[in-house]
Amino acid sequence: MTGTASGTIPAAELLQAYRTMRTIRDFEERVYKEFQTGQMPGFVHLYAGEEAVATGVCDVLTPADYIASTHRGHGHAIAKGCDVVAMMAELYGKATGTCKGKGGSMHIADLSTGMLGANGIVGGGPPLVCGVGLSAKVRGTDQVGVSFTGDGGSNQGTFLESLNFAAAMNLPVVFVVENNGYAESTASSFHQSGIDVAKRADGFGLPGVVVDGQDYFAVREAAAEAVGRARAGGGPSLIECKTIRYFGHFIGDQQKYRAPNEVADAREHRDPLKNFRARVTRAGVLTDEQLDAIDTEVAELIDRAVAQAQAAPFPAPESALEDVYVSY
Amino acid sequence: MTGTASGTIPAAELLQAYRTMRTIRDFEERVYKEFQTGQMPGFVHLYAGEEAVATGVCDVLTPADYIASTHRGHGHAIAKGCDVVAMMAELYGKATGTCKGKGGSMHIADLSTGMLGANGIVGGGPPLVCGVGLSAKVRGTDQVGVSFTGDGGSNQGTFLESLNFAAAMNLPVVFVVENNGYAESTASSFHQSGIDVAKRADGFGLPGVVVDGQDYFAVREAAAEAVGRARAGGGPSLIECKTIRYFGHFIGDQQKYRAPNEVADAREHRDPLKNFRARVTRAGVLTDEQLDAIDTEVAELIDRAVAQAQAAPFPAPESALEDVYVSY
Amino acid sequence: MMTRKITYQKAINEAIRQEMAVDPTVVLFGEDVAGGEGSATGEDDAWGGVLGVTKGLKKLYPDRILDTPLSESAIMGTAAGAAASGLKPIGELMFIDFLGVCFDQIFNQAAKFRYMFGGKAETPMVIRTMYGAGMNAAAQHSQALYPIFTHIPGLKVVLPSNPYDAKGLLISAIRDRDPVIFCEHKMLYPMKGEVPEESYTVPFGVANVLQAGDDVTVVALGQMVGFAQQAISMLDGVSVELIDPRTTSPFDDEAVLRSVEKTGRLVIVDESSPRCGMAADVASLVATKGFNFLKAPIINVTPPHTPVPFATPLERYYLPSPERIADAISRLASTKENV
Amino acid sequence: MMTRKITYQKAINEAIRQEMAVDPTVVLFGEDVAGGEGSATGEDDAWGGVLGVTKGLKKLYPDRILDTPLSESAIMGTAAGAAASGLKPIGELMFIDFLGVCFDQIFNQAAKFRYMFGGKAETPMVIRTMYGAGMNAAAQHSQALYPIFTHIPGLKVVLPSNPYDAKGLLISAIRDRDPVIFCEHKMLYPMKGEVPEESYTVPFGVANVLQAGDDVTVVALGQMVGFAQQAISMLDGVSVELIDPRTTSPFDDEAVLRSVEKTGRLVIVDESSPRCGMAADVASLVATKGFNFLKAPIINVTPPHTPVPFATPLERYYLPSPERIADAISRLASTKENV
Ligand SMILES: Cc1ncc(C[n+]2csc(CCOP(=O)(O)OP(=O)(O)O)c2C)c(N)n1
Ligand SMILES: Cc1ncc(C[n+]2csc(CCOP(=O)(O)OP(=O)(O)O)c2C)c(N)n1
Ligand SMILES: [Mg+2]
Ligand SMILES: [Mg+2]
Repeated sequence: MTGTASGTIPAAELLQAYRTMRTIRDFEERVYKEFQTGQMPGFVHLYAGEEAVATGVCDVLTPADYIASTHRGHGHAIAKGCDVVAMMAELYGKATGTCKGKGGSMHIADLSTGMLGANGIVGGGPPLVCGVGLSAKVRGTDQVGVSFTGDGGSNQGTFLESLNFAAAMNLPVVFVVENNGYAESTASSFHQSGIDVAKRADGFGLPGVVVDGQDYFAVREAAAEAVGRARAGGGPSLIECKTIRYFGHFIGDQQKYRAPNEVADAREHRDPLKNFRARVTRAGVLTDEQLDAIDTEVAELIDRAVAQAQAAPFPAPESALEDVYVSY
Repeated sequence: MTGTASGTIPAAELLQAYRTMRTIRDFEERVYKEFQTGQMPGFVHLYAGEEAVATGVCDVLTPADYIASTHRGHGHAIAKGCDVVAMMAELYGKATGTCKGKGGSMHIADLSTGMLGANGIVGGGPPLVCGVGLSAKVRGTDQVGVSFTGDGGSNQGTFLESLNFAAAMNLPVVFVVENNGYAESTASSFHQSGIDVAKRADGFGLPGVVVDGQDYFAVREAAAEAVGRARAGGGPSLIECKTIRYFGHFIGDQQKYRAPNEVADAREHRDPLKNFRARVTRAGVLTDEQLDAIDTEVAELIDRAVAQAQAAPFPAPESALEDVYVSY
Repeated sequence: MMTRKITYQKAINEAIRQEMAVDPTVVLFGEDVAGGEGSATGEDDAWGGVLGVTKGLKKLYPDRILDTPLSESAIMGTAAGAAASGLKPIGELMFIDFLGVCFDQIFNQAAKFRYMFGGKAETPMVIRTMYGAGMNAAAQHSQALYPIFTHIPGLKVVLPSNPYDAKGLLISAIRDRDPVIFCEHKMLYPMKGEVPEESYTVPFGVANVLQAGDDVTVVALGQMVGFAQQAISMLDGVSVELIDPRTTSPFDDEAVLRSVEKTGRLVIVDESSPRCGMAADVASLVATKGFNFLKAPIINVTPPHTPVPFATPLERYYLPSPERIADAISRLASTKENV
Repeated sequence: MMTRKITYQKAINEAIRQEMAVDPTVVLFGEDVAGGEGSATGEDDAWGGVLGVTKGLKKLYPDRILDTPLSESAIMGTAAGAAASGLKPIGELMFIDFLGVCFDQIFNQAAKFRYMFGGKAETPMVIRTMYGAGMNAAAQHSQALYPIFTHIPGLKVVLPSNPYDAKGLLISAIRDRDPVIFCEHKMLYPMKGEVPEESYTVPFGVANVLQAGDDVTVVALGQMVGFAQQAISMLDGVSVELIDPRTTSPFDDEAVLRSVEKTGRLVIVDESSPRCGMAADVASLVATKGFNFLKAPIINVTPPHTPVPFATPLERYYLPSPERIADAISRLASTKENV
């Protein structure tokens, strides 16, 4: 295996990483397709193209660690270990869904896997992982909290003040910025004057780095360092991952603000799965056959998820009244 | 006159600057004293010690420019030209007060002088001056908006996102940070990891500088540059002024979090009025007699303000119902 | 001769366009209100707002229709500061659900300037915002939070229920000299109705009596006006007076009291949460000032005290349905005179 | 044998101290809750909160009483995130008026986790916050914004009116498994009352009937409970039943309805703004579910629809006074039976 820390990653972990990225990709491509049938309601934001970020980060976390996600949360949920079948059912609003049909795409959460929730509020997650960090500190565990935020979200006051807060309180937290160049239709060249988000870290006294978000190995290496520092009591870090989304902001977006070839070019030259496959096969760590086998398994999984989701019952209407409080 | 831009400031302006600083100082010292009598209600935050900041900044503004102030707003109000007699009456809650007794210390405002208000909400002002900047831009004037924020306030999301917002929108705005080392009882060595607030500017693409907030000339020079840039369409800037407050956070604060000699030392060695006097007399631009005359005039003014405030009537109780809407 | 029919969405767009044409101090800004800002290769005005409501305005007024960074406190503060310094800004809060990241600038700043400053400030700003359920947008994108704004002295709150009102109320809002929260129900955007081409205003604080009746007064707001109309059409032999207050602050107390004086019976249909919500507010008005008119208990038809759920059957159950409204009206109509 | 009298402020301090002693997952944080953090030369625990309520706790629990930067969204989010991951945090929102810079973390995050996540989350957090008028703290430091929290499904809202309740309700709040907004009236801090030394709880949703009576029911909250007591002491020959709901969410509907069934007359005294406020909420409850008990119009005694003014005569005029409450009660008591 050439260069970087990838050489030190066991083959089994690499296979798992590929499986995660492939699962995210297929999940999203399929959701895109199924959405067109009109059976899948609500606003849906797809993560395709950004797989290496969620996967590279979550692969250095333990199940006891927590992540706080965004409106574009499917990839994070899958990478953190949420059940894909239940997730698909949730998107269909079914009783078997991750949230029993109460949450939908923007609220998929599973505390048992450390997934603190997708979030309909941009900038909602960073303050929450400060709480995870404080909790770990006070309880004396070595758990870490990771928040994901987009380039757009990194302009939200809640994100910015959390950077300072975590630094001042020396919390075991990592702020991952997924800079895909757009907040909805607005380009980051405008909305943050084209300046690296990582640079903001300096002003608060936490380390900030920029990595290629299309490169699983680069992301994982940066995440390993940041998470390791957090676990060791070294406080928070920021990692900015330059990435690209393959679909519109949400399903239905006409994307007129993008150059016609922008996504096609990226799919060709900056695809995280292609990059990964090339790297691991060229290095002789994994074979195309192994990876193809995963492709087949994942395709079956997604088929099954869709079939089960479609077959599942809707929640009983009166269940709308449940789950507001533990007791009231 | 030695060094800096001070040499280029006409003597009349220097006299006026001294008058402003002296007025702020005497106003605050007197409020402190009068408050003890129990006639002056509410929470009062005194600006004494920080006079050079408000004065240095406001001296490069025109009456058409706007400032947004803080909970510690008396100094800004005086420097921007609010009537001291009416301000004193406001602190007493009298009908003749700047706000007819409705606002009190934390809400002194006078739009006719460009004073957009003291503010009980820390971080309340920075978003507001973005509006002033947009207004000037759209109406095609060369007005500038200046917000004042403390070190504590510079950790508030509203402040931080305004930096980015103003930069992205290229607004004629100046963010002045008054770093007096404390947010209430909490030291900036902790709450912002002891890092210069000016450093935060880099991450948003606006120029940020640190100046000695006890030095009128340094503040004025930095403000002139920033305001000039804003007027010329060059966008926002940040100026961090290192300063010190002479009193507690509010009147009544026991200040146990401070070293016993901290304020005494500053009064001795870092006093903005003393510094100013030494500078201008040594340079032969103004004489002690001239400055003493101002001292006397200001003392009389403050006496008069207190006497008039005490003699003034309270607002009629039912006037509580007025001034909610223009029409309803 | 009023024949042109356009959608609620177009009516809003037209109101903004017409006011921008006559008043150069009107400026609109928010996230993606035009869209495409900063994109080197794509189209400008690529979105016109997340649901296309402001589409086309950027081309007409490129310097007064402005995309912003994703920073709601800065957007709302910009509206407040601009209003206090010479503009008539329209700031967009994309979804009303986002008020939690910027509420201070609205309720402690804009709303209180005039009062705190002793009557010396004017803050003529409009906040356009989208609210309401029915689109499976789930708990953080479906709320009807206008009671929170209505609660705040210093704010005016507007809830158009049809295209005609949307245009006329928005023009009133833009011309108004106080801060106005203009709440657009996202399910109403496609609703068509007659809307005059010329500019006109609908005043605040004047309820719309959609139909007169003698047995039961129904007060309904926003999307619930149409639901109430459906409910009424299901009923036989009940004479219903249907009132749409159009603005919750100011509120047309008189119209409701006058109607209850006639009918003695009141159903309030509202989409906001029940506790300290708008239905409670209207019920309280009548229980304190119109009690002697009442012949039977007031009935509030509202969602339950739960967040808005995602799945269709849950969201349907959550929202007051025409059936549930009809049931309330007919139950009330059949009550004997009380005491 | 309950003789020890301590202040409301001390009762709160004691509740926190006792819960921290028995539960190592209880942690309290906020701006200056200890004070002096980062100061090289001064005292630690220099403040104990802006009015000294948490004074002394830092020395006992130095790792669990934490000063924070001035960042309310981060503080509230930290409470929510910590509660979801194993702590029982108490986050301080110094003044309730500051909710506008952090409300999202409370109402869209903490309050909705359980529901949005399909019942799989618990968020056992407390937000301690100071509210209310009477201290000339003016428009941005005197509000009684609990109706906004009461409006939100998923939150519980507590308003102790005396030292005994303050301690017992706060212990309940800390042990509760849902997010609780604990609202402390700043004018009540010096109030003294009998408070057992040992730990005890006062349950949520159970009103306190301070005195039984037959003619008029008075529902009063927070500071208004004492004002109502003063009002009652001014009256002759009126038998008043005084009810303090203690929590607005959950609310003890039954206690109020039972009382109105007996008296037929209701005065509600509340310090929050009138529109969509707490008085309206209670009036609506009775107008919808207790209408047949009522013999006369409900009277709401609240501040006017204005911000809180600064000057003493204005603030006095703004707040419901004992005189105004007494007047409402006696007016209501003298009404003839209706119809
Ligand atoms: C507080 C808030 N403001 C606005 C929105 C609407 N919105 C949803 S996603 C989005 C853009 C987010 O951009 P970015 O953070 O870059 O994430 P991306 O969608 O690119 O993954 C906006 C404006 C929201 N959900 N929450
Ligand atoms: C949003 C908000 N949070 C907290 C407070 C309470 N408070 C008032 S002043 C202050 C400290 C401000 O410190 P800094 O910004 O440094 O200004 P200074 O008082 O030193 O001038 C705090 C916490 C407030 N008024 N508003
Ligand atoms: Mg993005
Ligand atoms: Mg300070």
